[in-house]
Amino acid sequence: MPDHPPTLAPPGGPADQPPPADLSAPRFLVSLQAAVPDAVVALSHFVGDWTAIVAPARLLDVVGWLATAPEAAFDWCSDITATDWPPRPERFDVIYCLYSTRHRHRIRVKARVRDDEAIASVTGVWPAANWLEREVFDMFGIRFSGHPDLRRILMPDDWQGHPQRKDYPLEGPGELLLENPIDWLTLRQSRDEADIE
Amino acid sequence: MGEVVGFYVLATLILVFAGLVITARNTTHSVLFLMMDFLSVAALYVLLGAEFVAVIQILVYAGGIVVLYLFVVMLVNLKRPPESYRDPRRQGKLGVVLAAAVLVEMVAVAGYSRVAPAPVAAAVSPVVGNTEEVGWLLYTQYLIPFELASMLLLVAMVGAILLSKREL
Amino acid sequence: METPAVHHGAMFDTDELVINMGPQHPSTHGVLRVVLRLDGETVVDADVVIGYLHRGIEKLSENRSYTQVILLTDRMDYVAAATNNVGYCETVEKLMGIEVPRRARYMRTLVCELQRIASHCLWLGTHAMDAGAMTVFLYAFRERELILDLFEEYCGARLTYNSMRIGGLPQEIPPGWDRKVREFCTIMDGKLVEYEELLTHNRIWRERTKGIGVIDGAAAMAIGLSGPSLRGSGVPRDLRRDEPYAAYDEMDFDVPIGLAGDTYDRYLVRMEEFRQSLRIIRQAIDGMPEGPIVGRVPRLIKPPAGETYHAIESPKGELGFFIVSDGRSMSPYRVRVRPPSFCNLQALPQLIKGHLIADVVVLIGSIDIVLGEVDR
Amino acid sequence: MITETHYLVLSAALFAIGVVGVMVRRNIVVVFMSIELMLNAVNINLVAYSHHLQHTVGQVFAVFVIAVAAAEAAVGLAILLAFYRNRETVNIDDMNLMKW
Amino acid sequence: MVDAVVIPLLKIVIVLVATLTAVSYMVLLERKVIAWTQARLGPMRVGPHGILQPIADALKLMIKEDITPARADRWVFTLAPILAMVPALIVYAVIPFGPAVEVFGRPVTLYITDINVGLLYVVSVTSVGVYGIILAGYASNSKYPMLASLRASAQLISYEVAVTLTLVSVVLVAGTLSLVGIVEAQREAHVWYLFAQPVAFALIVIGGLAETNRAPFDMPEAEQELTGGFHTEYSGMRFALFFLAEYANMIVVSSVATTLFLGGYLRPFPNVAAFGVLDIVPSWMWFLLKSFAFLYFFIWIRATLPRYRYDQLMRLGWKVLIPIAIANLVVTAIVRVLLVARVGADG
Repeated sequence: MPDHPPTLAPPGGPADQPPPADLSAPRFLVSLQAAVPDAVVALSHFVGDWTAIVAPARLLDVVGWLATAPEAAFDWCSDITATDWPPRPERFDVIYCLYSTRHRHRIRVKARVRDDEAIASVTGVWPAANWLEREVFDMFGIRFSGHPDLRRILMPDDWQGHPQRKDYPLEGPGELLLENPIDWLTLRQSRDEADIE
Repeated sequence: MGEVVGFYVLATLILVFAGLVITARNTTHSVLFLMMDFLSVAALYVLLGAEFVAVIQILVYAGGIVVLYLFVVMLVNLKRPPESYRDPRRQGKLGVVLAAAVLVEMVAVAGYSRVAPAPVAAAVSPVVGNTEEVGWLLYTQYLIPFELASMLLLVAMVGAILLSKREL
Repeated sequence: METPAVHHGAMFDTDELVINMGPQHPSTHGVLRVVLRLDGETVVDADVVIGYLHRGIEKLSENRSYTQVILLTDRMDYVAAATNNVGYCETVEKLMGIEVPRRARYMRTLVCELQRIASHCLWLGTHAMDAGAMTVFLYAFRERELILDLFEEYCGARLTYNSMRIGGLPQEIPPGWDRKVREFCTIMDGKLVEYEELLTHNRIWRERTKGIGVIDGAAAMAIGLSGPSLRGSGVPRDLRRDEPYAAYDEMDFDVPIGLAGDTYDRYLVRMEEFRQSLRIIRQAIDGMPEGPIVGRVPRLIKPPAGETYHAIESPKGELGFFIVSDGRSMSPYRVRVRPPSFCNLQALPQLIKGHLIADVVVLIGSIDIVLGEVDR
Repeated sequence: MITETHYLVLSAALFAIGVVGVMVRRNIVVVFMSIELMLNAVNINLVAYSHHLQHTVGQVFAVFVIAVAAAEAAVGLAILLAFYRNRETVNIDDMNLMKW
Repeated sequence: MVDAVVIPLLKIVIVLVATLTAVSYMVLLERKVIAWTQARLGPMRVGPHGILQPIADALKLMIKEDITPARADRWVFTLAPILAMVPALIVYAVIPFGPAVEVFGRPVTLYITDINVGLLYVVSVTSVGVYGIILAGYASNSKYPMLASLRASAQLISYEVAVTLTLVSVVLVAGTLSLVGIVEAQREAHVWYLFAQPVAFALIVIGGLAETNRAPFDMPEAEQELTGGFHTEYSGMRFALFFLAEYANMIVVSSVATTLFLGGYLRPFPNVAAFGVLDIVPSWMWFLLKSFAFLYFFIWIRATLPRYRYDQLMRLGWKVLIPIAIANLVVTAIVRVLLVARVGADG
């Protein structure tokens, strides 16, 4: 990345700003902490969005409660995605964006997982999570245990690597590179020279 | 003259296509040859002045029955060669012998019947023309066989539908 | 026909046929591939294969400056590119806390609704074309052309507009443009009647769409449908009303919903959305306030560290952007797009099961996907 | 000059080909087709005599034969389909269930 | 010799050439009419207003590579387009384009032949046309063509029943199977059979659309569902044959419908002397005009309507058209018997 000087270490994790002291969490978050104790590691609030950071082992309990409890009623799974923070031991943030059509409120649930760790699939709670989790698997290589059909979705089935990881080479591994690295280097060099001209 | 040429050409076509029907390896090709054969037979009927039967031959045989065969051949979509298994007790050669015997016998009969029966007086029909006559006979003298044939077709239709249904 | 025959007890089924619809197929709206398992002509099972148009837009965004990403968003839902621009810019503005002036918000509303009509025109045309009504296709494209002309005058491009900037608009609205938009609305009113004459009460069209791909509200929510496809099942969810953005809180419009949740109701919902969009456009053009078009934007667009998710109602459904900033780089740390087409497409296997192969293309049309957005 | 004998010989030959097909081929579809050939041979006979005797009744019977052939094909092929569904074969030598 | 050989041969050549030209211009006509319906211009590049487009199309198709798929059944693959084309052409043998006229002092009939089973001939020959489609699907060894050809053959066979039953009621009214006879019967009856048999006409129009695989019944080649339909794997000249066969069939259907229902080559009000001025338009021109109107209707329908679904099409054929056709036939027969009885009583 040309924008920041090479001496700067990669960011070690998201800035999960804690909620300001004068702001109280919505009622359902308080109830959540009471109903599923010890699951919510931290709460975060930034530009109006609430995020609940949960322990990956308790994820299903949390989302199960969020989906069914009348005061939360998160009946619609907006999005599931992930972020890669390579220096951190729990490398990935898996993020669930939830929406309630009854109360028209949103929450983000975030779980931190290690590279070698699988996280429970939420397809049982929202079938919509099926493809979204497949995409996360495809792009980040995060495995979802209990997923009915965990295959690659956007990349070809025989693709090597997971493109959205931060350590994935920007130009892709390239077929040429795999076959003959020298050719690849010359090709790249000539391309760079053409750019300079 | 025209009749002679027509007959020999058509007879050759009929026999060649018939031979191909029973010898073709591919069943679909057999069906195709069968259709060609029926078309040639239809042409032969025209030669014999039986336009109505000729047209019916095309309509029913070529346009209906053979299409049905084609459908079945495509449906059964054979996974293994259909004739891979051969019953050890099968007497194939005997069949050819039998057919030859039939041929000889029938040709002999045909040869002896050179002394053809005298043309019987045609039934007095009030209509002229081949088609009209056939129609007249069908609806007067042969009304009951005609109705029986229609019953037969109805029964066959019901039976065919019943048999080809997946669950009875 | 290499499918192994399936045994059902003693009875023997005729062969099941696996056919591959796409990626080169006239009715898969791009490069969608659907693997259908057929019994006769009835779809027994379907697997949707996507990714043929994957360009890694999310990955590319991590190496562009915040402003450059706007162009990338054009390439997602390319039939409603401006809507993507709006969604992205609003997310960045939310992240940076930028206040957008009212004139720009009105313009954004206007642009979004024009895009909705353009997108629905394309949907209507292709949907009808899939059902064999080819004239509607060209009629709808004729009207879409008018919208493209409007956009060309506004931002110089006809397909990939790059029509928004973080904090507001790239340039002033050209003089006389509002009159042209009004003229367009008048034309469109008449053309909508024409479309409906060709389809809405057409017996064949009704037979082709009624009772096809029925999905009830609860199932539609569970599978993650959004936008008109969800509203067709009777769920009154419209982000323009539920979580107003741009200037929608100042607009007066109705959210049409269907009752049966079949293709015909989804069709009716979208047809009504044409009218509601025209209504919003008229309000926006009439009430267009004077004032600046760009808010107070710092010279360097470098949001504070943090992350946010912001969703808008694109013509296809909920278009969400999730942007993570590390607070020290000029480019986003992560941009995630929640593509409505992707999530709607997920419902396809569920919708087409048990229907005939002819319904498959109708249903693909009915959920209104754009492969550029599905694959990104 | 083509006499009715020519037609009779042609018909006999066609019939014989049909007989060979029935006796030799083991694919039941081909066997059915051979039967159709034989029926056609009969029809040629009927029409030839009708022509020779200048009496239309031969053609009437040809029409009946065609009707019967249609019925036979329909039912025969339906049985064949049902059989194929159960046994997955159209080989006549496999059709020996009623032998015991 | 001239009467027996030369004139028929000449007629055959003229009809064939005219048909093939008509077919290729039919394609242009369709493209133009649909374009105008859709606010387009249609082909404009080749010649003024695209008038030479068919020639360019023909050239293109002829010099295109003719591909046979690798595992196709070669012979059948080649035979299929021929089997589709030939029936469509030989039907023209019995279509009366006009009555007997004097050409260079020699009486010439404006039809190749008039056989007394003319209508049956038409029905039986067109019924053979289905082979082209089935075999194309089978021989391509490809799934979409296979599905399409099964659809097509089922559709053709189903609608053939309805159409044939409908034709019988026309024959009942006319009392003859000869196409010339049917036209002349309309002259004697002082009425086009369109008005004597309106139900039958409607059935023929619908059945004709289905028999020629035209929209809204164009399932066999519904490109949106089955890519190209049964001719997906065809290219070059063999594809052109299918293409021509479809349009030739359209012309056949409109010619037959014109002959049966629109008075064929008769001018309007053939027996009213007051309209004698209409005779300046030759009889064959009337025939062409009426056929053209019918073809225009076909194209118009195609530009307007969505496509039926396969099962809806079959339901329409079997549960609506065939019962109506039978009812129409029975009513026609009863009326006719009653009329004959009354005439008999009068006489």
